[in-house]
Amino acid sequence: MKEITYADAICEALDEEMAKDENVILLGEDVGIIGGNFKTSVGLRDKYGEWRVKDTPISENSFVGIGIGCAFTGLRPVVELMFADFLAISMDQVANQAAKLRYMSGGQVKVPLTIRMPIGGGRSSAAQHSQSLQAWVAHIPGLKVVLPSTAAEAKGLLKTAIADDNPVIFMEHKMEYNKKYLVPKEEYTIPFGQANIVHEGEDLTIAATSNLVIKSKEAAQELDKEGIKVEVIDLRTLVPLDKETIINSVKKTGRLLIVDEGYLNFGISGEIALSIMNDVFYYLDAPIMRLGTASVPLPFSPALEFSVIPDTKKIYGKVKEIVG
Amino acid sequence: MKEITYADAICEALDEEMAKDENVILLGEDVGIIGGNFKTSVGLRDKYGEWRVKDTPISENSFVGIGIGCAFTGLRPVVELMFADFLAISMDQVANQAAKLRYMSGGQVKVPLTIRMPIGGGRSSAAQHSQSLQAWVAHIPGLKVVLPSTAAEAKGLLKTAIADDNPVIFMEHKMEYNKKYLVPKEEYTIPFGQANIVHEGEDLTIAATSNLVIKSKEAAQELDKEGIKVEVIDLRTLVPLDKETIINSVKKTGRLLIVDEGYLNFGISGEIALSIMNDVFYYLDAPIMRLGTASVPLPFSPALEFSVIPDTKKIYGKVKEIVG
Amino acid sequence: MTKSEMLRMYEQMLRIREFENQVFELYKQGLMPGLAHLYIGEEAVAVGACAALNENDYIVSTHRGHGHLIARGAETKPMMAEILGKKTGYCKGKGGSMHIVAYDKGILGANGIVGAGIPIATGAGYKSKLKGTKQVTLSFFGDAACNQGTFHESLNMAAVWKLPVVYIIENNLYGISVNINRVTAVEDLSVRAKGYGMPGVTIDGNNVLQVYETVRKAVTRARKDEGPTLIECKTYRWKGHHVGDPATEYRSRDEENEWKAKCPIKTFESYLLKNSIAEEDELEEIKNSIINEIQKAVQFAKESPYPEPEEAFEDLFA
Amino acid sequence: MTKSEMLRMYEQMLRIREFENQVFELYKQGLMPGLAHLYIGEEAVAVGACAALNENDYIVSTHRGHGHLIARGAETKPMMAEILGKKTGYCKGKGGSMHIVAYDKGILGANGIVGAGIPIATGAGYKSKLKGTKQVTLSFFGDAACNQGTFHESLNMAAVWKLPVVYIIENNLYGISVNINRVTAVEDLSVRAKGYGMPGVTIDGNNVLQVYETVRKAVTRARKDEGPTLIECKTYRWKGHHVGDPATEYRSRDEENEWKAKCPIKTFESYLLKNSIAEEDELEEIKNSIINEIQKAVQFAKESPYPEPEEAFEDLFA
Ligand SMILES: Cc1ncc(C[n+]2csc(CCOP(=O)(O)OP(=O)(O)O)c2C)c(N)n1
Ligand SMILES: Cc1ncc(C[n+]2csc(CCOP(=O)(O)OP(=O)(O)O)c2C)c(N)n1
Ligand SMILES: [Mg+2]
Ligand SMILES: [Mg+2]
Repeated sequence: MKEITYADAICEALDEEMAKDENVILLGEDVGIIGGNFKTSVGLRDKYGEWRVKDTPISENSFVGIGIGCAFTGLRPVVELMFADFLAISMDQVANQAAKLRYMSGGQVKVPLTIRMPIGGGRSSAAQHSQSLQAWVAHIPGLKVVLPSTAAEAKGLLKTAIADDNPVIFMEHKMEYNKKYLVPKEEYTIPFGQANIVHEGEDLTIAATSNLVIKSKEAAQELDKEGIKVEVIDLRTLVPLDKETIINSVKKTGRLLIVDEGYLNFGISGEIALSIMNDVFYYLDAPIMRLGTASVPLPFSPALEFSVIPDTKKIYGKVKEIVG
Repeated sequence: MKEITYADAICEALDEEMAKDENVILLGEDVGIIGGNFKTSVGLRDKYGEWRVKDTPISENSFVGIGIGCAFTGLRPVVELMFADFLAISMDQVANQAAKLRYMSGGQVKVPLTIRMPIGGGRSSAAQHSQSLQAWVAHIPGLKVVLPSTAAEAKGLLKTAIADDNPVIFMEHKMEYNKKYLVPKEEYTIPFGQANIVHEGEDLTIAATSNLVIKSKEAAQELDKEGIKVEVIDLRTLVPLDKETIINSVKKTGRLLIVDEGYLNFGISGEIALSIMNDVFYYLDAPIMRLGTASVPLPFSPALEFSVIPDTKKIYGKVKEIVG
Repeated sequence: MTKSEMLRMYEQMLRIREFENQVFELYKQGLMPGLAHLYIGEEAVAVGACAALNENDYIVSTHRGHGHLIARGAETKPMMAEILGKKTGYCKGKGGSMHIVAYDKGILGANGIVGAGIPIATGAGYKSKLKGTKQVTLSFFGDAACNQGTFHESLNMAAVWKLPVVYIIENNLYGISVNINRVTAVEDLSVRAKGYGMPGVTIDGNNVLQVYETVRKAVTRARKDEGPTLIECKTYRWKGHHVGDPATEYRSRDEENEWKAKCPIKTFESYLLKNSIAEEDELEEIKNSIINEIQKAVQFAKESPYPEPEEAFEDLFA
Repeated sequence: MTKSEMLRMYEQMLRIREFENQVFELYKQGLMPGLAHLYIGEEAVAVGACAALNENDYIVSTHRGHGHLIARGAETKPMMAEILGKKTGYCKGKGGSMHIVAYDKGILGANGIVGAGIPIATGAGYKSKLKGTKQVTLSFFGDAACNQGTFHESLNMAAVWKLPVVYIIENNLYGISVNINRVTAVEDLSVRAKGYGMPGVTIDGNNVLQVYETVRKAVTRARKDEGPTLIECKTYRWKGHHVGDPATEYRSRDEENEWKAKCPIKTFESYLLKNSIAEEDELEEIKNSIINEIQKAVQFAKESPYPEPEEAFEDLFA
């Protein structure tokens, strides 16, 4: 193992895939000369040239479309949106084009396109640069949706995304980029659709996404001390969703808390709960609960922002509420 | 009462509000000379002039933005998207601007903007002209979301939308436009946040949206004959959501089926279920179930399309499955 | 241009015309699900443009795509079957009129979202540039599509990166019911090319030879890595916006007749005869064979089976 | 232009400069949440442009908005408080640097989405046109924003409908790290105006009098219902893209120094002195009063309370 940042882990995944396959290219705003707004592609332009690492104009919808055109004709592009909020600008190419073109063509074409973007609050970036919009993309058939937790997860899952022959939405958490993590030294990948149990327990299951996995684990460790044994599942991919791991865990614990940083209302947690309901209904000792971002735009002031997004303390509190 | 089509009912609502308040204007593609792609604004351009009923270029994101600028500065615009699928193109102005501007300004401004659009499959319009994207907009704080069922509902709710000081997403079902319904002769409005019980019963509750309310009622009438008493709730508005009516009904029936034409996966049904779970958990005799469009792009061929969207028969079948 | 090349263009225009006529018939007979946007009157654009391509080049089409597809060599049987929603269609019935892809012909797809094909075409150009394959991509779109953001964004990128893409505006004066003059203040849309730093030209879209010559030059330029071109072809759609639109409210019969008098096929026919490139009976023979071919396509489509309902769940992921 | 009007412009430029200097200080002291995009070096654009407006006109700003807001008369205390996330800020701490609205001054908002303010400004113009209020809207945006679809779509609509909007490009050569020449093939972005059928002009954005004169003419034109104008102001941002960007990797110190030598404030100061419009001590006095004012704004902001957590749940719906 070696210790590197989450941003470096992403950069390594890109580097390894670009070295392996010259059809892998990276497009996006400021990905080239400065190596990305969050430093996730530092050095790649020097290494692979300006045509494989392209600084684009501010034209999100069209450069996602360019990614599709490239994917259609044999490349494996990785397109970076500087913030997940800009999905709103590129949603036509993401949801009406990338997601549907294979199906509409009756399976004639494939769209091996990865679209990376940072999600999450916590940096006082305010309402237009802090959203976690996984619910939008998870809803659209034809897109795979990945939310890595740690640096090691990000690296292994990104390599799988790039190798996938389908459009993959890859959502990185912006509060993680500068954090250091242990990452395997040798090459590895992490398959889609296999959730990961990061902390075992018998009293309650937490199914979490992105960096709330890490916070859930922190809460679980705290709760351990009080004798409350929480099982924490890193969902890793929303599409495909590993229902089996959640179901098995809930059958054991009888309680489920779903934790995700998207807006709570009409977010992903309701779906996750309902999609396993039939399997766990008669095992449940308590209603399924969830934590999400309060349904208001993300406020700028830290005095307000932290009150609306989930954190370790809120997870801890919610578990206590359910268990006891 | 009088008998008019759903399209006419919408046109009447627009006409009445435009007559009453000269700040109400209508913007959109082909809304003027031909009175709208689905004939929902016939005659309005002649009556109110080309500046209040404006045929726009194909520039969805920007003409929604123009609506916002108008709303900011004193008008009450109604913007029409020709298909809900074009939300994908205008999502930035809808979700990052209209929804957030009031909040981000600390309450200084208001955005009295109504955005109308047809949803739904059934016309072989294929994957890019058939989507029911209510899950996208319901997820974004700051937007109200309305899904009228019949013509009378559409008229009363649209008048409320136009009078509302907030951005309202108003989703009409394209299979209804040409259908005739009874509509009150006198002026009326229907408030937001009050669901409507359209069929009473004690055995199972159906909470439905848009024209699936009508289909659910048909199924309920069929089931009546077999002695299965279904209560059908027309949700009317997803935001605000009238949880109380659903909760009270489920407490009575012990069973809930949620029916909506959006893609099932990560759609609105999970949220509706979970948001009432705490209140109904100990009253439930069966897991909450739902029906939605199968999670594939809408296929063109009628041989395929009808197999993926919910209908009366599928609702009937699902109720039988739940009731046992 | 050789005689056989010219006759091929003539044949292709006729093939489109007859195909569209029969699509309209099928609609009127209630045999067609949904709607279709007919290309009648605009044949010279697709045919002249596609005649300038090599075999491994690409095209990207629009909602009004039948003409582009045929001009590029798509087969009429699976096209017609697709339009009727049959299993034997290019997309197994999943796409329909607006979404036909024929990947083996370099046809990257029609598209139901106005303007959405432009970035995709630009992406195909990016790939050719990066890989040095010398493939050129034609991006077709309408006058109304020129007011979508994607037009602007894509042309800007193509120009600054000198991508091998030729952008072809089919200015048929209308976007559904809206005359281009009501939504755009400039007379010639090709002036927009200046704003991106690429050449732009406006031509008679009903003159197949002029279209061919202009596109050929642009394609050569693109293939030599000199960058993209914007070509505006002035033309007219004879029918309503789609098969269900009578086009009565927003334009005059006089205007329609004026344009019908400039029929691209008739014009070319006269040219061929006047310049003794072909004899009447040669042309007659082509006509008959086309009528026959399209009849067979209709028959094939009608007789083909619908897909099974379960097929709706296939082809989502690779 | 009277002496007092000129001194007012001088004062406004200084106010912006000093405000931004203090914002940077607050950032360096770790007192500012998030980031801010400083307007230092570009003061002549906002000040010259806003000087051409009437009281009931509108402006729409960008992520780099402090300068526009101050030039339009926003108060520095609630601005600074907003930037520090305080309850006394223009937006009660909900907006922050990128989202300040001062509705009472006709400031319809800064905006964190590049290009998103352009249609909103165009909508304000639509309202003025419809209502015949003779209000003019200034829409500010950067060079990089000119490659967003909204630029294209909005300018097209403004031109064809002759809306009273003046579009002002602040071409400071960069969108974050990307030089405009790397993403656009044209030298002057104002040439794009031709593609919409509106006048376009490129001027020295560091010359406040030239900006004022050019915008004044465009505003007059707009007020007379003659339609919109596109004005490109060539300028430069002295600092990095935002307070945290050292701007070391993508441009040279030489380039920076070249532009610093063309300081809009220094240039105007020399002009005022050389033409005996003002004396040194008059200008000195203005400077001192500005330093004093901004100091008070900083103090006000620092001493103001944060909002209470519950306030996060207010102001969603009207
Ligand atoms: C983004 C989008 N907006 C609107 C529509 C509805 N629509 C389909 S075709 C069309 C007009 C297109 O006009 P033009 O681009 O000139 O092509 P033409 O139909 O004239 O060939 C419109 C508005 C659409 N399909 N996509
Ligand atoms: C739609 C969108 N894309 C990207 C960004 C990230 N971003 C913020 S400012 C900026 C550069 C803007 O450049 P320009 O328009 O020239 O304005 P300047 O910063 O130079 O004043 C970018 C890419 C954004 N905020 N919005
Ligand atoms: Mg047209
Ligand atoms: Mg700039």
